[in-house]
Amino acid sequence: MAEMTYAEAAKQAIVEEMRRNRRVFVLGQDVQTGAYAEVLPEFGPERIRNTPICEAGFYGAGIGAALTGMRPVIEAAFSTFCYSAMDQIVNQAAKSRYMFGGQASVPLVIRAFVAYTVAFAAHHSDRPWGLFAQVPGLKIIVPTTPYDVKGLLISAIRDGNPVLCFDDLTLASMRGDVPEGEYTIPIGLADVKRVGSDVTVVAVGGAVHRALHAARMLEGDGVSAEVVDIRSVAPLDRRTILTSVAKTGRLIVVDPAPGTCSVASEVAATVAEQAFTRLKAPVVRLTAPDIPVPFSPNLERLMFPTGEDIVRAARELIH
Amino acid sequence: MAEMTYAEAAKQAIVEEMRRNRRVFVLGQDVQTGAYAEVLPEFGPERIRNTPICEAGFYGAGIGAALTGMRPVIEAAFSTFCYSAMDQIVNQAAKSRYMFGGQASVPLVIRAFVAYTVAFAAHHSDRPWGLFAQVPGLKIIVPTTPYDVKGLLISAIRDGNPVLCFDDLTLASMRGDVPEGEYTIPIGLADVKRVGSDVTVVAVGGAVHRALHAARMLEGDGVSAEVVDIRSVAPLDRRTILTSVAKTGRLIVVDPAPGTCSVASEVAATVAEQAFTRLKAPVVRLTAPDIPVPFSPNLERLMFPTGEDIVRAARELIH
Amino acid sequence: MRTRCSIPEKTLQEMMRRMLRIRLFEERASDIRVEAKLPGVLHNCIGQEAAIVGACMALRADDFLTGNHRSHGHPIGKGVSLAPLMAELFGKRTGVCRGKGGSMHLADFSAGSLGESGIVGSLMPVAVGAGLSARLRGTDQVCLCFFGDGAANCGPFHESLNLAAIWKLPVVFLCENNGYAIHTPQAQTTAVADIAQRAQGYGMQGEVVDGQDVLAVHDRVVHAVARARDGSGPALIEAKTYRYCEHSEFGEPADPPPYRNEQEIAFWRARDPIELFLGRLEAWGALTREAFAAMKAAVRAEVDAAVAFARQSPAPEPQALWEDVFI
Amino acid sequence: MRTRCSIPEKTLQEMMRRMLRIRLFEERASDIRVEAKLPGVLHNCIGQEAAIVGACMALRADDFLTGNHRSHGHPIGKGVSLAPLMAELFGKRTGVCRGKGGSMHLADFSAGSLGESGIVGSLMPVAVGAGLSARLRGTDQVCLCFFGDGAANCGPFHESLNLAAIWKLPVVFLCENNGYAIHTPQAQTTAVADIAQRAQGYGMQGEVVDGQDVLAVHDRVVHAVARARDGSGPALIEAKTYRYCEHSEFGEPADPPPYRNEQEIAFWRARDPIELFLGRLEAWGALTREAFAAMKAAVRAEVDAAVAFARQSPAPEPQALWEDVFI
Ligand SMILES: Cc1ncc(C[n+]2csc(CCOP(=O)(O)OP(=O)(O)O)c2C)c(N)n1
Ligand SMILES: Cc1ncc(C[n+]2csc(CCOP(=O)(O)OP(=O)(O)O)c2C)c(N)n1
Ligand SMILES: [Mg+2]
Ligand SMILES: [Mg+2]
Repeated sequence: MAEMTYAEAAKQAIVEEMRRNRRVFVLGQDVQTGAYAEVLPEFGPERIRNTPICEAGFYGAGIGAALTGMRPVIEAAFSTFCYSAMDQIVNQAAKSRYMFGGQASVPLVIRAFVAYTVAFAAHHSDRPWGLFAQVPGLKIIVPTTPYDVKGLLISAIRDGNPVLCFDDLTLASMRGDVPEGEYTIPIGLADVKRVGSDVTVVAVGGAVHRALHAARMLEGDGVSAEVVDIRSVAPLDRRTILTSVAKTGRLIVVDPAPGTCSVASEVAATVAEQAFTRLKAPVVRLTAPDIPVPFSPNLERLMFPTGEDIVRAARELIH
Repeated sequence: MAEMTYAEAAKQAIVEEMRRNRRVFVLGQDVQTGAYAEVLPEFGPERIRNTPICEAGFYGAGIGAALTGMRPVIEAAFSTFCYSAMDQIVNQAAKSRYMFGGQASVPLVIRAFVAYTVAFAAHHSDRPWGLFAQVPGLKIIVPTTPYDVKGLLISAIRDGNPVLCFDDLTLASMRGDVPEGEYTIPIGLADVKRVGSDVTVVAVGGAVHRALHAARMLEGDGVSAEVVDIRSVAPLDRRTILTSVAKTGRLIVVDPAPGTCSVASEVAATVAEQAFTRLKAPVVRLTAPDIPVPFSPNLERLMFPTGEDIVRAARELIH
Repeated sequence: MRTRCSIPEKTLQEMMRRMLRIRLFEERASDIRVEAKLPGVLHNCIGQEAAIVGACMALRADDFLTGNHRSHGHPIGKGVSLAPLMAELFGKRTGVCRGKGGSMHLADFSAGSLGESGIVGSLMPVAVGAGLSARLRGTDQVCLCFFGDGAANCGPFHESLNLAAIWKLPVVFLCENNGYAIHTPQAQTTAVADIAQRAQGYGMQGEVVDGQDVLAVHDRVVHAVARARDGSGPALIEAKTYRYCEHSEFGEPADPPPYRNEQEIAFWRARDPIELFLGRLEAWGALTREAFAAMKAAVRAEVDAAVAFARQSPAPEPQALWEDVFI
Repeated sequence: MRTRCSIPEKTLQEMMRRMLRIRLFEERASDIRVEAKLPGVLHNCIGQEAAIVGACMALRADDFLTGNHRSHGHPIGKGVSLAPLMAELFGKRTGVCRGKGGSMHLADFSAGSLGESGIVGSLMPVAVGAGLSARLRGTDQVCLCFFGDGAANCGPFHESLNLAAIWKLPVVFLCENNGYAIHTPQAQTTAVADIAQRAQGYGMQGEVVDGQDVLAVHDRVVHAVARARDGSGPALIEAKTYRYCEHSEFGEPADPPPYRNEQEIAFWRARDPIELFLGRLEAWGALTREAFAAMKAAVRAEVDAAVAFARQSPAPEPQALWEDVFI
């Protein structure tokens, strides 16, 4: 075990996989001077590959490499840059295996920052995990701790399918214990980050930590909150969520993305469909409003659900 | 009143608006030889403007024109081509007004075909209304009758905001009565296409007609189904949906898009949140599975919810 | 009389055979489309066979190629068998993509055919990736990237050529310039007369070649492939050609808009790539009219067999819907 | 002594004043960023003022311009007032975008400044649309489209230049080539030495100009704007320039990676656009050192006032969060 930040753990996963498998390589803008500068001498510029600014081009190059035996890791930087390669992600990465009847697959990882609460304004602040969840053929992970990101990224790199990994930047400098060497966390499993019995709080990304904070506050009121970290948006682990709600009878879903057609909507709908008879109260979604992210911190901080919002919602649910 | 097809009614809306307002013009591939061939002599090639194959380029040109006083109608052809302009749609069209503090707006209409059940396979068969609903700043309409498409498209062209109009091609040759001349249907209102009292069927796009078909079949069983046509995905008319469910106590949502984070999920979540106490039974979503669309009709026809599926679900709900 | 070019007679005959395989495969598909209820849409490349075969036959078996929407010819040009392609057009379980892809998504990975795409331009970056992969895996494979004149105006064209150039990748970009994107003539959408001119913007070799002359195409692509293989980087070759058919076939046959005229079609039909080549081979004594007729009959038999295979093949089982989303 | 060029002295002085306004505005923003807790990130263009001002001053008041992420200078170059820009950097209600946009999204539609963009290349098609709009509305407005060397490799560059060329739109594409995209030198990402070479691929005028020489830039852009205005179509002008600062400023100042060296920076600083121009104006007697000092003091006072205005301005009210999503 070593203590390190989320960002360090993520990099460790990739660097270790590069050492284990020569087919793994990194593509992205300024990767040679950025996060991978210190391993550039080890892997060289062929495998730590700087790209021009041409998202469709270099994502597509990643897809072509993946279709022919390589395992690229695309460093997308901000999630909003992914839209410039949307056709490649949706039409090529996600669909190729199916369209070609399983002849080939696209073992590709795309890592994208999800930045918010840092006044980067509308062009750098999207949280599009829900948007991409409408695209069959993609796996989507949103790790929330240093431990999780390393284990999930190793799984992602070894996965035979395209995996989008959203790195919630509110967690980048969060520290935690991370095992040395290799371990994997299966994609498709949610994680009960805190056990409780009165209310289930399902959360994604940075909101998991708001939920844990809320759970600690609720403890003082004698309310026992279970916190489920979605962790994998696609495939979504409905079973863990339903099991939790079956126990608590109450659901709050917390998602910093815009509410309409969000991951929060999906969780709420799943529970309303499959655990309806267990519900003691209406489900509650706490999300960002359906508006672009404003620059001014005075406005931006009103957008995202807080620990206090969760506490308030839990108190209301319980009576 | 004149009887005409959905496709004719849509074109009539645009052509009439072009006559009324010189700022309205059409941009798209092969528009001069395609749908607008017969009005080309009237409007000329400047306003019926053929474009190269460069979606980011010509959508962006539409946005720039809209920001400076024009009202472009972009003929996107298949919805899957929109991804090539995703950055323009999400980062420029949807966000500009907000980012620039209301200094300017983007009165732009994008019309995209939603084709399925015609063996066009994965690259031409997406139904991405739910995907775009994750993008604040866009309005999204999905008309379902000749009457609706004309009234909604006129509203869309006069709207100050970017509007995505998805034309469900399963309806293109459907006929219906359409008033001559000008009328508008407000964007943001759902439409109760059939009044009923036992179960609410909320549907989008072509599924509305599956729902109406199911409602007629259910009538034979003595089950009275209310059919709500979502019609406007964004803004979503939650009030009409909630009012209906408050009356019937039962909800089936039908959406031909993949289920996860779909419009169906949003409707189900809204009801589970805001009409929970009125619900007599679990909500039911009938959607396509989370898979790309296969070519073979033998497979493709298994994907989309049918009238029979709706009847079965309604019977189970009511038993 | 000996062949007037350095290419062995066998190879010349194989070129002819592949051109015939493309043409007869498509003619048949087109003929039976309505009657056999072929699902979906067809985009035929009849008229463009020389550009395709001339280029494909410059490849080694382990080389890659990518296509576009008009791509029945590309895998056939690479030499794959017809039956699984035809079965794919029928949407059958025995199709090369198990009936999941159809006409716009033929692919035969066993032959290095990495697929077609219904999205114009979208496989150009993928071709760059195949070239990159060859380099990173330490092979000397080359990727041949087919695209149309219409694709030359889209962003991925630019990004792909630049990437291949700066990384000196083994990619040969082959533009089948048939003069039109659907009904829109090239001049209306493209700011240069020759797509090949754009190569300069990437410090790349660019050249125009007569796309009806299979040997001319072959010669230039052989040269470009050799350079690509030895590490000298990519090239852009523009083959001027023509499609005889309409852009696509779907539903009931309908009259096309008057976007091109009879003279133009007649002009190009007079330069039919198969006839031109046959004339040459005859003159060289490399293929007699009789041998040609026999070859054609054999190909026709192969196409018949492919159609029979396709017809007899079972439709995919319902559970196939769920297969191959994820590995 | 008379001015050695045909431009009136007043205009020359205004050029200098605008260059100073850009530089002092950014120096101040940079200086106070940490202390005044400016939110978000700054991308300064100090060193590039000649390219910006030389180009902007070729425009008429009703012409349009589009910028990119490094765009404080663009609206200032167009002549807008500083206080609403500075208030925007502070995220205040009085900001030009009411605090919603910030440094990467300055825009002043009243001056034809259609905005900046945090997405590289994404305003290039929008600039094409502004040119198209001028044509369709029957005005003779021109749109000046700023972009960086890094943007020249992205798809929207290609699509925009082709569209503007085929439609002969009044758009002038102005590449501020500062040699780098973040830390990556142009040669590593771009298959040609001069971005301007790519103009040929669009049948367009392309030229390289010394971006440190405000008059050289001005001269070429005046020419291009005049041609664009009279219907002769677009142009691509590449101004070779340099940014003194790091790519961006965010959070605590940190050492940059060693991607460029002191000699290079010194070389370019020796060609400081303001110093070069001052030397010329002095020689021509168009601006004395004293008048320059007075001008600088006046601009500094304007910047002071802008900062004071920004500091005193109120933050946006919470309900502003909900405003201006839809009209
Ligand atoms: C991104 C995208 N935009 C538009 C289309 C619709 N479309 C299909 S084929 C085609 C024309 C392609 O022309 P070209 O590249 O010259 O190929 P050709 O059909 O002539 O072989 C168009 C516009 C598409 N498939 N993808
Ligand atoms: C589509 C996209 N990809 C990547 C980025 C990240 N990024 C921001 S600025 C920049 C470099 C831009 O270089 P250039 O165009 O030369 O402008 P400069 O910063 O040198 O002024 C990059 C890669 C982005 N903003 N948008
Ligand atoms: Mg063509
Ligand atoms: Mg630069």
